[in-house]
Amino acid sequence: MSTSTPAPQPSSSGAPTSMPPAGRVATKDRPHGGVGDRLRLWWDALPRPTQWLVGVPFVLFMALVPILNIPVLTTVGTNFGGVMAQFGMIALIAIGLNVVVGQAGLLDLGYVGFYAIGAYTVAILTSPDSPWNQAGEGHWLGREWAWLAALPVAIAITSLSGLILGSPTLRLRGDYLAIVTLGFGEIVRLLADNLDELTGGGQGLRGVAYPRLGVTEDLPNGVFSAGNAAGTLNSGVWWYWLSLVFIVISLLFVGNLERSRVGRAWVAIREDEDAAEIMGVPTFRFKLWAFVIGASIGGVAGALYAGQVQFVIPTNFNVINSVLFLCAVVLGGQGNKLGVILGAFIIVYVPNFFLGRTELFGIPINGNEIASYRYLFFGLALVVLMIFRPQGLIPVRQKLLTYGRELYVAARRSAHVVAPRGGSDGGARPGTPAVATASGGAGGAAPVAGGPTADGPGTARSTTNEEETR
Amino acid sequence: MSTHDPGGIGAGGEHGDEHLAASGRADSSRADLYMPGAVLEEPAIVDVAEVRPELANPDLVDAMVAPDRTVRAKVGEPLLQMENVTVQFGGLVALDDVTFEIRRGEILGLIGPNGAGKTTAFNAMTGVYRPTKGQVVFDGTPVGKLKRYRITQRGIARTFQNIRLFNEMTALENVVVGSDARHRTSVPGALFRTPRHRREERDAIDRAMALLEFVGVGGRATEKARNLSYGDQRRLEIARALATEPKLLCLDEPAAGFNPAEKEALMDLIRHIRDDGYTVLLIEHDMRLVRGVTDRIVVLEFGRVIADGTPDEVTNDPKVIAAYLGVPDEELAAAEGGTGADAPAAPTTEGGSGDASA
Amino acid sequence: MPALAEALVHSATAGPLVHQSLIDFNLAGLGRNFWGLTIEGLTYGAIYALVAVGYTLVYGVLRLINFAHSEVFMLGMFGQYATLLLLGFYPSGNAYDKGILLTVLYLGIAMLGGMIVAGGTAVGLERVAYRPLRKRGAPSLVFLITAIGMSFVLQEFVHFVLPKLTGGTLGGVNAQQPIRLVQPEVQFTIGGAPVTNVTLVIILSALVLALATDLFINRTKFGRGIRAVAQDPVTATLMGVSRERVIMLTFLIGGILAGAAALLYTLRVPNGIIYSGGFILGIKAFSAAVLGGIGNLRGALLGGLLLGVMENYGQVVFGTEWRDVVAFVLLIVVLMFRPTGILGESLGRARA
Amino acid sequence: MHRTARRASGGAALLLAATLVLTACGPQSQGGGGDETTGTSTETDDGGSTELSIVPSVQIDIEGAEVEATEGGDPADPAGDGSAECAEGTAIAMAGALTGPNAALGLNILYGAQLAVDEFNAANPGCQVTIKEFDTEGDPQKATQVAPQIVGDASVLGLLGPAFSGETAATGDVFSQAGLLSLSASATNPDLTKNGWTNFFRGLANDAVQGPSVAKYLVNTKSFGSVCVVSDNSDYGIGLAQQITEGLGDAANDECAAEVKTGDKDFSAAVQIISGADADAVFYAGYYAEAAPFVQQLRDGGVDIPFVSADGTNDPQFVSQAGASSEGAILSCPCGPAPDDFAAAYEESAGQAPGVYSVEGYDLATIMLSGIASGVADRAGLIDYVANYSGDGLARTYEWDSAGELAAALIWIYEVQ
Repeated sequence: MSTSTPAPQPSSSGAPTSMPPAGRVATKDRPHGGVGDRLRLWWDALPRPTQWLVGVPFVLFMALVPILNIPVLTTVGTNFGGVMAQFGMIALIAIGLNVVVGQAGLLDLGYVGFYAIGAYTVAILTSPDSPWNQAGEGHWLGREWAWLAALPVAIAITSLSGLILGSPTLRLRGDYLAIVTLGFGEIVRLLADNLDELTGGGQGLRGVAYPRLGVTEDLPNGVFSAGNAAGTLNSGVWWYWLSLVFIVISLLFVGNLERSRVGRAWVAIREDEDAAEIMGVPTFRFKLWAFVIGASIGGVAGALYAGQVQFVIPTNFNVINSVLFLCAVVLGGQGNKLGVILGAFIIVYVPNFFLGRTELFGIPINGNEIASYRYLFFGLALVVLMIFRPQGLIPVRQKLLTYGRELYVAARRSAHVVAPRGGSDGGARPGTPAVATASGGAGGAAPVAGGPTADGPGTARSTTNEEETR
Repeated sequence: MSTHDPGGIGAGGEHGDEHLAASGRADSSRADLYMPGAVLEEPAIVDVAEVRPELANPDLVDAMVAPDRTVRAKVGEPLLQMENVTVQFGGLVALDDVTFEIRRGEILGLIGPNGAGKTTAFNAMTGVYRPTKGQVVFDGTPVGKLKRYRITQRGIARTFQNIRLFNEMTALENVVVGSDARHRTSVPGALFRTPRHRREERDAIDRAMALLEFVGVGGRATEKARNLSYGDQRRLEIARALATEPKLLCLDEPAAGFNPAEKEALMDLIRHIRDDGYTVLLIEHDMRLVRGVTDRIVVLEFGRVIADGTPDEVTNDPKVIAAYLGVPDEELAAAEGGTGADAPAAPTTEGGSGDASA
Repeated sequence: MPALAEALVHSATAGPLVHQSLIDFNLAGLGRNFWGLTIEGLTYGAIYALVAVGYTLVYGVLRLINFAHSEVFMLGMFGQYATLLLLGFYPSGNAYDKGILLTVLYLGIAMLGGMIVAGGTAVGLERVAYRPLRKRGAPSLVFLITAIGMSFVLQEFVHFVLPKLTGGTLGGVNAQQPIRLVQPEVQFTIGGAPVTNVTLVIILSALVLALATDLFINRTKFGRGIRAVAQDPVTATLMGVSRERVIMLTFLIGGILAGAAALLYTLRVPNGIIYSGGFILGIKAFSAAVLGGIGNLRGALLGGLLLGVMENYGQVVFGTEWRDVVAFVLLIVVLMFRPTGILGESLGRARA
Repeated sequence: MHRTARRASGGAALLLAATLVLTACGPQSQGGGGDETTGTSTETDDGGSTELSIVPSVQIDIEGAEVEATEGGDPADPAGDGSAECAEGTAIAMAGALTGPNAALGLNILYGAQLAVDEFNAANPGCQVTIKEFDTEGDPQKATQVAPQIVGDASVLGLLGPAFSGETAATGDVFSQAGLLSLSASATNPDLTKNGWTNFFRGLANDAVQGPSVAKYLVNTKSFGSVCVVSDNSDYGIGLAQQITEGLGDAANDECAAEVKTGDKDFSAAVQIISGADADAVFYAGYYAEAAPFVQQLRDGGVDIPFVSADGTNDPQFVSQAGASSEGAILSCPCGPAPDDFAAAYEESAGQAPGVYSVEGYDLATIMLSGIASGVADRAGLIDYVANYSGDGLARTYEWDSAGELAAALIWIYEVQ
């Protein structure tokens, strides 16, 4: 019975061992879906300076999107800066949740709990309604820097809550973890609702602090204040820029982790937890780390939320939001940082796109009506996407090594050389045992029969290569 | 959909081992989280000679692969001792008072008919099961209640009867996961890219490439594990296990599904591994392969050791002959190696073992 | 999971500014109303249990959290409501009084209507959303996301589309105006706690349905098929069990029980018929299934009853607003000590 | 609901049994006429149906003492004298939850306002005002995205909303700095008027007024010695419950105070607690969606003490959902009774019966429209106009103090009869 590991595809384990599992062949037959991957390969092959040349303007462009006022892109019924600010926060959340779900493979349905804890930490520390308020005149945190001072506290507390939630529950697996985390998310919301003396309960906490920067005569409360509503450079844009800063920082950090022992451990755990542990991966510790890191990023997003909206109330942290966050991750392509950011953008932007729009490309539409059906369309889109593109919009395999780029580049180069030559000889599928093993130029070291060098495997790969170059 | 998957960690479908049943099931659903559609048809071959010219020298490869750690046991001395190990599942005695030892520097064969307890013995060594009685002593200290990853870090590495690679990782990454067992960088180090982290990463890649060359899949380093041919997957598993720099390498039916030529190549590889300084435990059904490569053989039947000696002694032992009576090697190997015969057998034993789930 | 529980209690009681009144341990209240609370809890538990069976069966066979099952239940409520409308009943806040026999008959028909709608929805869900995925061998997270998507679709269908189709009679933003066939009346008392006819109907019907399902799974050929597929789909297929048929049957049974639960629920809570009315109940029922050991039929029943009773006690001891917290904390605590639920998971084993 | 013989038998046929057709005809023949929305028919087999509706009984002041209802009050008519002139494209904005789970309240306000605007436009050919809808989903973050759009739309002279206290708090600064009138029909959090916003007015008594009046009325007039205060977890419910509990003083019974959640449909535990306590009345602070099942379950659970609630419950839906259980319920409201012709016109225009805050939506839109009719053409002017406004509406007399609270707030007590 030890052997009864359920496979996703019934066919995968019935097949004789000498063949690759059937289910996998099926996916291999699908040559499409590599847009993201091809993009990554292209990107990896670029020299460093070129990467900077492309990357920096792209980030700059993203930052300028809300003030460029691009005709169709800009939302009508809602402020585009505000929408982008929300996008920034959800993108952060997607990055954090992606660590937990996409990379470590831990299904977390209660991620909104961390978002809530981050928001409430800032609110409890800086809202005048809170009994523990530390902000404002004569208080410990003062007025100007209260939000910034509360931010590290929020990160610390959410990390801690990740630890508290994770240490007992991460022994559970799969679906049990899902329901326990869902329960956790609900418990956090209900605590916020029930502990009214601390959290204001259903009345919420008002007047949360925000960074008071750029104070001018017109803007007595600075550019981040909700009062900065006029013009293109409104508070939403400022909050979006602030979110972007945090996004870039988290991408750097998460990227560093991904290309290290930690990221490899996460993926190994996701792929096969038992095998990972037997290969010397301290699985529990790294799962806990994934939770803590995911939680702290959620905490940052929560703190941003509290600062921007200046008001927190439990209803904003319900299960539906957890589910939406998860959808952002899956939609964009879990495991892939840029994919999940795209997912977040879609989740936030599309409903707002229709809101208040009366015509699109000259065709009159009732945008509000469409927007009110958004969950219906959203549900349908999810179902269709899962059927036809379950890997998400831009799936990319993560890069798990800090170095070794040259290997991948070399492999890519050789593919270009091999592809045209092997093109005609498309019979053999990769993966059949009959195919000779590739041994590199090393010759004698590998005592393997057969296996001509370098160009030999052309037969094995030709099919795919051909399809790829098409 | 709990498909019966022949040979899990507990492998072989030999015993109902309940505690893994539950975890194994949930576990695979975790593995499923990865989207299979996200196929990366990554370009194929790395010309190793070009990228890593130093690896063209086989001696250098051998030197890089050779284990670099202190083993207390001297060559020829016992490295691992099974001391009166009994493993019970409910009422079923899978291992009954088993005692044998593995000596440093040898290739030990562990054989026995289907259901004899080979894989259980294997699992008891690698910490998957805790012995009900007796103990496993490794390199002078009992394995005791160590966590599984600790045992690996102490120096026992294994491969799996049914291949369990990290399918979505490249061959190179798979091997680096193995070498991570010897690394100490954790989250803070990786987050801020400390010098130690950088050093470890560089070393890991160098060593992993050497290992891949060593087992003969260097050219496929950047290929996803799932896209490798079956034979390459087997070799990759060995490379991954070697990457943990084990004192003892345990191979669980590494030749299953191989044709004679491939088996021959595998035998060479196993000898080469031993010659490079590793101690090897080999579970195998193919008597010819075992006889050809091992220095010593332990035979299990019904959870007991029935013979222990050189290949010649063992193959002439009447008890062993009785155990394999009338069953030619080839057939036996086929029955064990292929899954067809295995699959229906497992549920029966499972049912018999009761359903204590904890 | 004592850590979290402790943290909960601590955060509530230890803070200098937080009065103990936030969570007061009203054990006296529990003692005073013990039997009443137990009976109430069992009533709810019975409904949870019936819905939980749907989760557990599907999970057992497909290893899939059918997140949309709560919407199957919700549509079951609309199904029985529509049936009553078709029978000529008129929505008002008041109860009809048809005499025992006729009332039982009408309830039976309404239940049938609920079962047809819910069962049909469940099977349709399987056909439209899950089967294509199975054909492609999708991993379980893809199933889960699809289920979530279908959950949205079904809710919004009732929210926006159904009122347009029925001229505002069904669906929409507000709850349906109740049709009540049974006026709760106290029949007898247990330990001073009144037992109403509604309570009796709910508990008895749930018992009968649970027994019938148990017999069906354990004693019939179809049931054997389900168990076989749950245990080992490949071998089951080799043995001639049609996996597709078993899966459809599983969804059907789950749907039918959800439809029955829908009627019982509306007996208890006539105002609950609303597009969003299945969500929380679904989460509770899923928790119940996990509590008992998901994939395990009897576990679902036990989990449902236990959850119903415990959260009812909990909301008296800690205060009504803590009801859901009690339910989730209970779930977490149980899973800490029994990681696969109270009875363990396994539909496949003979004890399903 | 269409109950024709054809449909009934069709439904029965669907359910297969021929015999059932006969039985199905039974109830059908008894389903006598009944008004679906405003009243409710109690149908029983022994015939006899009683109509229940919410009937105004007395008017009380802050001390809970009965005040003679001042007859007269000439509610402002949005139509005005029909001679209004204004610039083309003049608009007022409405912001609130128009979609999502909280949409019902927002739509009630919107439809009320829409009715007023329609009447105005019909009567004033020289001034066509549009009402621009802005959906906040009741989500404060969404509100912060919407607010700049409202402010940025130069044609908007005044804002009806935001609807909820949370979003009002989140966006107050935006409107305040833009000098845009913010006239809320439903935000009741007392703190909102303490922010120094000169543009914010609310068209109903905040919780701090209604609570004490009703509490005093219950203690002094009704002589309830022990009242169980049950609240939901909404901003409104919590605020009101606090005020009521304070106002009741010793009469508030701690033992049976309970909190339920918005969206709950089952109140068995609260019912258990209340039935175990020896109380004279139950006060429910929350909305009708929960109040109806709650009162029903109270009655089913054998609790016969009077049920008291406030404006959130003062809705025909409460009666139609709860049926006979709602009989005798005492409902307070800072709103005056909506005239029947308003209800009829509203239903004609919106396709549904007026609900909570529909009347406020109508009244407040009327005030803005009368301002526009009086020649106000800019935002500041409209704020001034409202600040100095004094007049009767359908619901009450509107006159604001400097903070933006209603100057005089009398409470009406209704009873379900």
